[in-house]
Amino acid sequence: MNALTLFGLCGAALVGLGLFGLIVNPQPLRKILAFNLLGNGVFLLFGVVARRGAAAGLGGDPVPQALVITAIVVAFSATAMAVALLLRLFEETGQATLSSDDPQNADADGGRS
Amino acid sequence: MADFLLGAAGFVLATVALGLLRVLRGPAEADRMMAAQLVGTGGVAVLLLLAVATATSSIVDVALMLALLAAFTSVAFVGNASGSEMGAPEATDRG
Amino acid sequence: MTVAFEIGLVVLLLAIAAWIIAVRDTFAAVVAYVAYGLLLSLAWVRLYAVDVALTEAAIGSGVTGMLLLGAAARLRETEAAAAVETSMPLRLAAAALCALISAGLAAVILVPPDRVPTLAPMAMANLAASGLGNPVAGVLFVYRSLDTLLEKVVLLLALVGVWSLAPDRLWGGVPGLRTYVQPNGILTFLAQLLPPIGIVMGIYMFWNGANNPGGAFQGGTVLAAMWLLVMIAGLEDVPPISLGWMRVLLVIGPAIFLVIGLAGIVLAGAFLAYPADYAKPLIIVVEATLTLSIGVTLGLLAAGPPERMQQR
Amino acid sequence: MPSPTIFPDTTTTEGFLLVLAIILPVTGILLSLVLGGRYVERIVLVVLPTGLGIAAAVFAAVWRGGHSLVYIVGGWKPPLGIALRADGISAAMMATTAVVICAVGLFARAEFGQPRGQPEARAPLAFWILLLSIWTGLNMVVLGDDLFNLYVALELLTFAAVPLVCLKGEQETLRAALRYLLFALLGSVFYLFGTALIYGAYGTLDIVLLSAQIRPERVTSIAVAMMTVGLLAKTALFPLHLWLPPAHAGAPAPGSAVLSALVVKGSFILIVRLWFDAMPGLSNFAGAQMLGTLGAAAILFGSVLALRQQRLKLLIAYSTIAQIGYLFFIFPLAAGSGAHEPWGSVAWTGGWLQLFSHAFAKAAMFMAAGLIAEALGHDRIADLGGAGRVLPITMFTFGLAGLSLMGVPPSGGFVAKWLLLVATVMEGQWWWAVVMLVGGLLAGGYVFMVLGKALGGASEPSKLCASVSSSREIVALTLALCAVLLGLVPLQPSELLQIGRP
Amino acid sequence: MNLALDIFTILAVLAGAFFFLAGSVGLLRFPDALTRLHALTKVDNLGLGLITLGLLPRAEGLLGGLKLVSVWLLVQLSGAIVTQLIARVVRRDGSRA
Repeated sequence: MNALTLFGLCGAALVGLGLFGLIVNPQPLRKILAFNLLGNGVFLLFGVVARRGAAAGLGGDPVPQALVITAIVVAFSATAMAVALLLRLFEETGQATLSSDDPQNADADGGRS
Repeated sequence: MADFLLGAAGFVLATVALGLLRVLRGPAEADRMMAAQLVGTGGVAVLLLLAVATATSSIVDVALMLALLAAFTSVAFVGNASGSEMGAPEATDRG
Repeated sequence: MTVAFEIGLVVLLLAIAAWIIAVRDTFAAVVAYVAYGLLLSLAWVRLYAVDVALTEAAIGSGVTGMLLLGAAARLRETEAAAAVETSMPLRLAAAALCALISAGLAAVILVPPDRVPTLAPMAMANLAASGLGNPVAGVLFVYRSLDTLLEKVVLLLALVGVWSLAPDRLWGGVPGLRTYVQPNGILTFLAQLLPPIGIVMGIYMFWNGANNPGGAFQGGTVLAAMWLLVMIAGLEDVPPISLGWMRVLLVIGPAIFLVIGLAGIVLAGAFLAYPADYAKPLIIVVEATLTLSIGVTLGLLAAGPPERMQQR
Repeated sequence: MPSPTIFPDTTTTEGFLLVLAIILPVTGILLSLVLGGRYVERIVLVVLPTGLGIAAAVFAAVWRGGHSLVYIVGGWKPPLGIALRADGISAAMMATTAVVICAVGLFARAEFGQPRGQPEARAPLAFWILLLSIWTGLNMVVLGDDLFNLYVALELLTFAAVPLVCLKGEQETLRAALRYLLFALLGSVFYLFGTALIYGAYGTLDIVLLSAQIRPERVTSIAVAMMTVGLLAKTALFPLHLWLPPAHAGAPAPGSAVLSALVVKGSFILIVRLWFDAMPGLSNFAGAQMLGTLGAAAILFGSVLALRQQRLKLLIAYSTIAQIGYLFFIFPLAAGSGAHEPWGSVAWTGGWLQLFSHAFAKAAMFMAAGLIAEALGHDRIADLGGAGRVLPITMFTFGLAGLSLMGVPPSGGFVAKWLLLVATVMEGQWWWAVVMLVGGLLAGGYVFMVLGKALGGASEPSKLCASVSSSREIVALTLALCAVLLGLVPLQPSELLQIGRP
Repeated sequence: MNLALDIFTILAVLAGAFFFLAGSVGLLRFPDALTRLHALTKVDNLGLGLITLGLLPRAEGLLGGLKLVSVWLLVQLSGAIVTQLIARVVRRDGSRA
């Protein structure tokens, strides 16, 4: 087992964990956290692809590395927007849930996502 | 030598993992943050060791970045710590 | 020997990730996420992606950590109400689905392609034309500059989106960043000490980024963090979002990028192409202004929507 | 390798128009942010007609030339660089987008005008910037040829669409926006995931280059499956539609029009490009049938729920879910025809025609609903009585748009659905035809439910809360007429929609 | 000469690593928050300090060495201040969960 495969498996596991959290956890902030874990898993995948493409004296293919940098910035903006929305919702309603009436509904929504 | 430094990096990582148990156990939020601070310092140490072991000087930049931003996150924590009404009465700004 | 380090790192990362998902206390999960972000940048270093490690250290754990810590603190009181658990069958179904996806992914990863495709040689071969030494910067600012330009627009758009959440009467007001003012306190000292270092670091990042790992993103993030620190400590007022010069700073990076890109049509025969002799200086100008714009944008994104009007 | 005559890999003569189509709205965004609210309307007043002109020029160039327009950004050819490419579909979609956005711009001036002499207001500045961003995103989605570039374009769309949903700032819209954002982000991550796998396997993200190299491997199918699921979440295909009704119903009327008419189509177009362009010949029967089945479920489910709604905007939003379903019949009906190329089939033309006519009809319908809500002060379907007497033009608009949704002549929707029906017969997949007929009946049910309430019933004319300007009614009517005019398209595979394909 | 420097590096790094271990154990075992904080400062000062010291002979030139030292100084300074700040939170909140 080489180090590279290890990181690849780590990425795969993170994707699964993040997705699980996104589906199962009813609290929006936890969903945002899970989304970040999921995103990181995908980024690691890019990292593995980049490392596999090491050539021309470089430690990795620069193209996927650059893509990850762009994607990290986009993920941050997404997190910022989601957090702002959530805090505004909390201010407006005093709660931080996605469902207006019964929480069971929100679970079902997440379950199908 | 590189192997030794790499081993040392692994060892520091292991101690950090040990310290991380404090994030898990808490009990206070401050305890958890302390552990995060330890991870920051440990991460810096690991990076320095890796930089020298692999003779990649740019890794030192990552360590510098980590040190700078870890301090920043801790300040954000203190600013948001429970209540945070300590110090001056105008400590918080709830707009 | 070498793999032992990686095994440890991966196990640690996964353990923290699982804990983040499982733990009840949201604040604890966020603190763990900060630690996780720090460790993740180690993983990027081991993947020989120092540029990404810098970005992850700055954005992934730093600014994102601050944002999430703030949110967790404000939402603390909703914690008890939100403790509803998802039903067991649903959990099991979700777990099965996620395990399936992870397994499928893992199966793909375990079998690398016979001939690994890579653009590294092509990227290196053409790098000299741009005068840059860092291939990642080459991809971001030369080969795929359209992505980078549009991504700046995405950042600005996120900011407009965050601002638009303010109530009508507070438009043009001051973002609701939680400040923590302690006159002559120790935080004030830190907020005086750290920013000069940070600003040097930010400039170094973008300047050095032409030839070594680093660049506008990383530099801009450091600037944003330092600006936020100064504002949190109350050394500098949070500016109202209607402030003219701030709006200019927000768009100057993408605007200059666009103008130089358009000039490329006349001077180099294509949009976003650089004339051969001036490629490097032009890229430096683009990066410098982008660093500033990214710094201001990220700082304001983290500061949140306006929550009060400026006192006069 | 891809043949050079069909896929030119150098910038074509009119290629520069493609760059303009993207940077024009971007310039508008940057200027609006700097100059602020006072100038935003003037900026938009310049950008909208210019953009319409550019779209028209692209359309004309593709139509006349009969081949794709290409622009190599920065002079770096793929796989290292990024290319922009406008084929027949891109040109048609750009034109549709430009017309709808300009109409929405005219329509929204009354609602989002910046009060003179007052400090910058929130909603106007945000609305116009978001509208321009959606335009940028959509142009990028139809012109982009690189999977990661398209990811950025998708994010541009998402980040513009979500704030539009909660522009009113009410509790329910905030909740809808957050839910929409979470779904959209999940979709983006899945898409990115597939992108990583594809780059890892082929070393390029350029769709044209990929089409030449792609192999039927496990990596490819996992990657495409993940990307498709991600894009389905953004397109709101059943069962990933949950976010759509509250989001589209909660936005201000011009916003709803753009979201329902255009934004959901952006991710749909990507699915088509993925299945038909990036992996020609690989789209397997089971996958296509699966997408068709989900589409059929969406038609039935969306239409039935639309019938049960009490609020007009929600009804229209559920109808969007149903109409999106028709689009997915392209996959089983066009991909199944092994004898000839998919784009020569009637289903191909029918599917795209459905997309364009739904764009016009749905935008018109949401505008009409907005005017009704403004005039009556509510949008409860049960209390619409007499609305037909107060707002005759608007109700006429609603009816005309309804024709297209039902698939009744004369309308673009009729031609589209007819072509799809013909395709089911030709392909021997009659089961889709049954769903389409039932869907048409259900659509007739909900359209007439509204019309019946509005035109008849009330003994007393309903009270007017506010008068609406007839110019806005005419804008909505124009869009509805566009949907009708599409009905004049000949009943055969369109040549325009085949331009730029092998 | 080279051998001596190598031995110096090994010893210093080992000592630094030991302080990391001690600090982590302290963080885990010490009974209350303030003593735990004390353990943390030891890591910042001595653990990282000794490791940096050990690495100095292997740094790339003077500039590289300066960079290493400045990293340590930065951690040192910000660490000290952050510890102070956390200590105040602890003193005020007690062991609030």
